[in-house]
Amino acid sequence: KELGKFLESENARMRLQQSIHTFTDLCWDKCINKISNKIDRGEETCLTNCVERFLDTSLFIVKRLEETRKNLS
Amino acid sequence: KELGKFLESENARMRLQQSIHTFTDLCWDKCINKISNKIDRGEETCLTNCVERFLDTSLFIVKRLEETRKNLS
Amino acid sequence: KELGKFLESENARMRLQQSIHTFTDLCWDKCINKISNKIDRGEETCLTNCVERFLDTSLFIVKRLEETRKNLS
Amino acid sequence: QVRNELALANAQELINKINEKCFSKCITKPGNKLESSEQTCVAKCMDRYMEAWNIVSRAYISRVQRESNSQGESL
Amino acid sequence: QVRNELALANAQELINKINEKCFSKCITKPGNKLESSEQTCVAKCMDRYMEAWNIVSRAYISRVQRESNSQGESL
Amino acid sequence: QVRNELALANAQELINKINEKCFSKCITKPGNKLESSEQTCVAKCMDRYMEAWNIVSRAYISRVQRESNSQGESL
Repeated sequence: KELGKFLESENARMRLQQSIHTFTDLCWDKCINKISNKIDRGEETCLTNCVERFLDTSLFIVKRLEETRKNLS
Repeated sequence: KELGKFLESENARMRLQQSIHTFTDLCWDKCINKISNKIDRGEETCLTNCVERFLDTSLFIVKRLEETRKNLS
Repeated sequence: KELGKFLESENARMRLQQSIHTFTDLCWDKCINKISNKIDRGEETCLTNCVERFLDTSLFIVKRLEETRKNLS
Repeated sequence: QVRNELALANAQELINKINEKCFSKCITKPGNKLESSEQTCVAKCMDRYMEAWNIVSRAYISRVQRESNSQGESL
Repeated sequence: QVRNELALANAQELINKINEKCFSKCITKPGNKLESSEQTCVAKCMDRYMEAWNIVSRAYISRVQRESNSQGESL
Repeated sequence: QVRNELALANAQELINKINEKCFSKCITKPGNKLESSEQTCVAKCMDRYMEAWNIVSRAYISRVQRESNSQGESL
């Protein structure tokens, strides 16, 4: 049972890390154009907003799907 | 045995749905440029043709590979 | 044990083939612009260099990561 | 239960694709919040994507049926 | 039998890649049927892709061999 | 040991992504060797990618924490 708990939390950690890889990939393409000596303020804000807005979009889509389903039934 | 049959048909259903996701992804990029209030006639025809032609291309490739193999042996 | 060895070598073969598919995909996009009757000299050199430079880049990245880790500890 | 998991996986995949396609189409410069114009765009884009999914499904299933009929004939 | 399955998986993956690359290069506006000009393009594209696959294979395998030789030397 | 494998898989995935992104940004025309200007570009690109990865991690984890807090409140 302890092992089960441990494996489950490792599983969650893995999914978290996978999401971070996916978001970095996506937001890198959206926010980083040229390679400079440091990520500048604008790029940093863009990266943070990119993650936040992507998650907002997810929530918005799921919410809207649920409403559609409620209206149908 | 009944379970085996059930699982196999579920497996086929899953592959079918996965293909539909793949084709929607591909043909969306090929046929939908701007987001309007409804998919218009031209876009609908493009989506249907995109699926049909993609499958034609698959069949064409497989057939041609088989002919090449026959000519070699 | 013999079976284990056999399966392991098949596994290595599979990873090798998967890498070849990945590199062909990547280097096709980088080196082949229009479809002609044969791959010309320039395209062939580009494909070979593409594989070589991609692997150089991998080695460079891994080496540099290891150095960073050494400097930190 | 297997069927439920399948339906869930299918819905999840559809949501992921909508998310990916509509985020890239509607949120070109991610700002401090999801603007109402962006929400409208996502809502429309989502409806269009599901329409497209239905059209593609119909086209694919009818093709699969035609192929299996003509294979039956040729036997 | 394992080897056969492997060869099959490999051929399947090659077909999938050819399909994806050559459809996107040759069928820019999908019409009512696969035009003969599109078929010619797919046939050519397919031959080029397999040529490219062979060139990449040779380059990769010879590199892997060079690396394992030089590792042997450095030991 | 599970944790080590996880960390390894994570590092491997990061290396793969850096490789893919920085090769496509820095080696536009692959030549006979990795030029020193290309090496400089890859080194910079790699540092930027890891910076981006850190920024994205912070943003994502802080969002997940905010969401789980506000869910607690609404119960």
